[in-house]
Amino acid sequence: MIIICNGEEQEVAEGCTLSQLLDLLQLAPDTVVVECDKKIVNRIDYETTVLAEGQNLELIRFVGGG
Amino acid sequence: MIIICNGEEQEVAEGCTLSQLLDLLQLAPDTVVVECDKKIVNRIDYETTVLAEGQNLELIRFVGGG
Amino acid sequence: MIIICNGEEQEVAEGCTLSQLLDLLQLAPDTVVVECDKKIVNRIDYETTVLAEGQNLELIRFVGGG
Amino acid sequence: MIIICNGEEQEVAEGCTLSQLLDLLQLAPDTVVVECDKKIVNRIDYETTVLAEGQNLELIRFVGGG
Amino acid sequence: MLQIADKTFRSRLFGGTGKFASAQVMKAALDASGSEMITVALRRVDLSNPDDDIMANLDREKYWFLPNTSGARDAEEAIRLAHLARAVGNTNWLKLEVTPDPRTLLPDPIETLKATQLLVKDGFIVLPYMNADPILSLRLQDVGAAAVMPLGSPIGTNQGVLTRFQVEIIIEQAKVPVVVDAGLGAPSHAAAAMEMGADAVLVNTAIAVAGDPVRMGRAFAQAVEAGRTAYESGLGVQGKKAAASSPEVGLDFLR
Amino acid sequence: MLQIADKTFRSRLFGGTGKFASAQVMKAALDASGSEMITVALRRVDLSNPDDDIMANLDREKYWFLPNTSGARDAEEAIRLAHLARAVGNTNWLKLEVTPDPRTLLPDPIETLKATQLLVKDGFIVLPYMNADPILSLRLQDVGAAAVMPLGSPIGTNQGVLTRFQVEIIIEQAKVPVVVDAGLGAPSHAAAAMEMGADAVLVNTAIAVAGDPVRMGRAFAQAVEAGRTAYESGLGVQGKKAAASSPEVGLDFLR
Amino acid sequence: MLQIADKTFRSRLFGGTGKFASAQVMKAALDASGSEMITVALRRVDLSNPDDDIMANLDREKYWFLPNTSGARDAEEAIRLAHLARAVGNTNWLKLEVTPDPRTLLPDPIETLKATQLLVKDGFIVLPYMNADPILSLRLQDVGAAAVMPLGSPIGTNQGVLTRFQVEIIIEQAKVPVVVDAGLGAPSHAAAAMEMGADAVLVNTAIAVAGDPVRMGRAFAQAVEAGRTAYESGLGVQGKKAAASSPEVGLDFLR
Amino acid sequence: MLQIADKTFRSRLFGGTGKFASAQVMKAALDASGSEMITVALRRVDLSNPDDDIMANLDREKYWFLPNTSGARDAEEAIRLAHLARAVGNTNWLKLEVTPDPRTLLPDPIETLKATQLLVKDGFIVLPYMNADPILSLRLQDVGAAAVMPLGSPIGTNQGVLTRFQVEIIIEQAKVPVVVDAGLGAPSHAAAAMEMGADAVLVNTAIAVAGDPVRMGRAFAQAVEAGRTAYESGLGVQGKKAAASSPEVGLDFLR
Repeated sequence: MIIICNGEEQEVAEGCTLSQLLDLLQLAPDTVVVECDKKIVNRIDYETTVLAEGQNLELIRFVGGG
Repeated sequence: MIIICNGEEQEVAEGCTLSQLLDLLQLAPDTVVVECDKKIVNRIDYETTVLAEGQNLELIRFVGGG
Repeated sequence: MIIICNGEEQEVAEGCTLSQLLDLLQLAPDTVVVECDKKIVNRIDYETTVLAEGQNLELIRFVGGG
Repeated sequence: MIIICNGEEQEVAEGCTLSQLLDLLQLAPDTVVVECDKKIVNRIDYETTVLAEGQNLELIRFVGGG
Repeated sequence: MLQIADKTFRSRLFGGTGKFASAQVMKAALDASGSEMITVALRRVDLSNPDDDIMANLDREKYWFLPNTSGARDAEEAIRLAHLARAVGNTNWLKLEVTPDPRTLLPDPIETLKATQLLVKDGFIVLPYMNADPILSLRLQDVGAAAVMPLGSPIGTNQGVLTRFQVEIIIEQAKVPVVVDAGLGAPSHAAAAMEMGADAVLVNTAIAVAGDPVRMGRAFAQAVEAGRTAYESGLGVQGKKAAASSPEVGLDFLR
Repeated sequence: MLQIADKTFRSRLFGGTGKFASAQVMKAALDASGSEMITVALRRVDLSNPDDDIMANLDREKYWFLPNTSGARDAEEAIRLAHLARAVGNTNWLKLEVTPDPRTLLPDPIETLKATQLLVKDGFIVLPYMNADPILSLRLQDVGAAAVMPLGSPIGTNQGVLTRFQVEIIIEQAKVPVVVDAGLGAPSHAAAAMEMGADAVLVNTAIAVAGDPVRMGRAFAQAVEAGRTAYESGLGVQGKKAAASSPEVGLDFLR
Repeated sequence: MLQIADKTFRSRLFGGTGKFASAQVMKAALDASGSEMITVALRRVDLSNPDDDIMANLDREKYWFLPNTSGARDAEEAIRLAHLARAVGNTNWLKLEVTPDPRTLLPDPIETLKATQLLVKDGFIVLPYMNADPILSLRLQDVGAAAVMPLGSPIGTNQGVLTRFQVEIIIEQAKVPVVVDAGLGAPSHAAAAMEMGADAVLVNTAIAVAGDPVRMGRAFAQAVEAGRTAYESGLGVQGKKAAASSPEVGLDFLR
Repeated sequence: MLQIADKTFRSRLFGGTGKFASAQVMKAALDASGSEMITVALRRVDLSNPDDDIMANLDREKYWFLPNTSGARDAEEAIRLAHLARAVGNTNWLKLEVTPDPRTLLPDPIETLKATQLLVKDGFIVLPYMNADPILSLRLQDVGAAAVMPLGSPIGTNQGVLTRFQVEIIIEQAKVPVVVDAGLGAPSHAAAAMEMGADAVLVNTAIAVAGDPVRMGRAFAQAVEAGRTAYESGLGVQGKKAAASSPEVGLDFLR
């Protein structure tokens, strides 16, 4: 199925969880924060959060800034 | 009777009107604005405004300023 | 014969005077000063100053400056 | 006899040498320079320099400065 | 010509009326300054001195009055003064001043924006005195300020335009006239503000406390004209490298 | 009125004649500037263009010519130019410029003093262009300079009076007129110099290269008058502490 | 030692992490700067480059992270970024930046005060970036800002403390630490801010874009210490009159 | 390393020894400053106080003495002092000061050049104190000055480098070391001079009269190192336009 990830379409398997997505994207969970349809998801819920068709995810992290 | 005029007690006759007070104080009506108990009195009402015991009047005018 | 005028060779007739040179160059005498071999020539002597082969003349005038 | 030392009269014995004067004034020879009548005296000559009546001595040294 | 709201002004020097030694000196100095708009403050009538009335001394045909809200420490006090000003002066023009701290007399950005918004809705022509804050300036013009009045330096300090870089940005972005106010202590300060592109300047202390206020009023008038003319005429660029003003050619004979 | 040597001048703005786009523009700009003394340089006649003559364009009844020695790199070259100037211009007035380094066009203190001394002995009225050096200024006046001309910033840079503290000392100590020269790029710079107490300023580049030299000439004229008037009228002191321009009493009703 | 909220810092130089050529250079420069508090921004993960992670490069035992809300144009956007920062960084510290205008990157006083108030209530330790506005500074500290961060000049301009008189007032009145931020382009600028009595400075661009960022980081560290030490040691007063540093007596023999 | 004549110095801060409250404070402050070259003056011995001897307090292995000619009003007096200095100090190094006017203590360009020329011929290593005059600087180096010492502002005024544009030109053109002397009143001033590319600075009053001269000595040492390091590391350019220090991409989610 298709979800929107940082503004781009992303193909993921049915029943894919958030932690599986992060694995897929090779992202260490503790270095990012995830907004799912504008709501921040707690890290402890990554395992149990099952993604749904058309959901809008934002994966945010710290970058260099002043 | 006694009214408060610019913070000081002022003796005026019973039934004294606002315009009579201004005469008494030698103030040209069109150079001042009068607040009576915090409400601005329109100039046209000076004649008909009868002062009452203990009323708090503020007589304000333009002064030099930057 | 040849003289040097402001750094450039100038052909003039034998016996040519300074005032004749200025006429030739279309220069009003009272707007220039003439150095002949590094010496300033007085205006009153322009008529009587006869140029000689190879003389080095500088014709100087005022220009815009700050 | 009397000499002038830094502008003030100083009583010294006949035949007094410069090094004796410095001893008298409790000055270490290597910390001062001596001008005798406007001429600088070399340190090696302090022993042999005999002072004369009315000589004008300047004893100069380093002080704090910017 | 300078236009603010629906009025036009030939003079780009606004005058203050405070701190003058006498009404006579004030009148003569304002006259010499050529000011067409002058600020006045609101205070209690001095009942022991009922004839002390500035309006008796100034021809309102000649001078457009701009009442200020000096002394107001928040929006509420400023709005109260605004209504008193409108009642006594029959004018809806207002120099909005909200200065909570008497130590610095610097304006409060929050209360100034709030009061501007409410007074504009209430039909006032509002010229807010403000810190030289470019973003605040954009917001004030968005809520309907008729002009913005950024400060050059604190009131009465005569230090000139210490806020140069901010004022330059304010002018560059402004859609309403920019009037540099406060701290202009010498004609050169006023000229510098005008050369930056300010639409006008307001001067009070520097004229009022001068040794000769009348001549000083005239000096500021000339400086403001000079600065404006220079701005319109196109100033030369500043550089670090020297450039001769006399020709570099025609000198061979010297060497 | 400004007096230099035996001449008096109503205008305290001296004009330069270099860098103008045309003789017409120059004439109009000098006219607008009200200058009574103008500088000119000496160069070889352009034989291919014999009619190009500045004296034909300027009325010497109206403008007092101050020939300069621009281009001179040492006292000897300057003295040679001085004599040429006297011969062509029938004047013994001279703006002495000795600038050995074409990169900076800054004056040489040693050669300038030397040339001043010799030229004064030779009957010239010498106005030396100098670095803003207070001690040199004292020495130049001691050897007979008719005025001193300290620089504000390098020629043609339009940076204004970067030498403020030195010029203030020069003015305080001077027994001859002080004319601030070079680098004045805007009317506010000229006004600031006059407010410091300078007796006059010399402006060339800023007027000549302006978008509209004629209006800029007028702007400088006004600014110089403004600055001088302010100086004579007594400027208020600068402070750091704010001081209200509106009364602090009569506000009890607000609180 | 500097204390902000409940944390103390030995170093009074805060470092930025933007604009470095590489993570290696950044690490070395921050190390040389001795900074204990560093700012970071929040952005979308670059999915094409998942390993590009600043947290992998910086030891959080060594550096206290101060996430900023750069990019936020109003209070709402800033608050959203604040919550993201708290979630990703497990910290409630925040450098609040609300800059509606990308042309100037100057802060919005209204939205900054609003966001500070709400975020403080929500348990954040808020250090707001602000225009050098003394009244706004008082209001921010009143609503619970842990420190105030007035700007010296616009972000990235390297112009130093152009807001001197305002920052001096802010420092004089502040009950919370004052951190001068933005525009400090040279160690001398940072030293000057500290000599004025600032509690700390934040430097990013000047170190990151230096020819040698590592040595520049060290230079700023020294300058900040120098400026602080000077402030604590009591600077001599400035005057206009010269005063000899060598004795004036003992020279009679020369005359 | 800094090289002057045949000597090299690790420290680019030269110390003055005047105005200290006591010899003990002076020693400790010089120690903290890390200075390797220090100036001393020449005066009559105080016969009522024969033990008051600065040389007894300072280790000449540790500090290179630079005797000055303070008090000299012309070349002749300076040369006399130079010979006395050589005799008492067994050194041919000299800080040449010729200051005819006790009101300003500013140097005389003419006498300074004359004395430099004669003393160099006589075998002295001459470091002349000079006004910030770029042409004079070229001439002094031409006659053999080992370094040039332009002033930042008048002696003892703590006003910093008011002569910035001149000092920048002097540094750009110098073939000998440039030591900024006089008026440096704060570490930020010294850092600024070093950032401009000065080879060293001389500080006396600002350290000697500080509330805590020892800590102030240390502060100047750090500031001088910071400024030099910054100069060598390549400072970022100053601009007027803001430039973000955080990335401008990756924010789409906010809008």
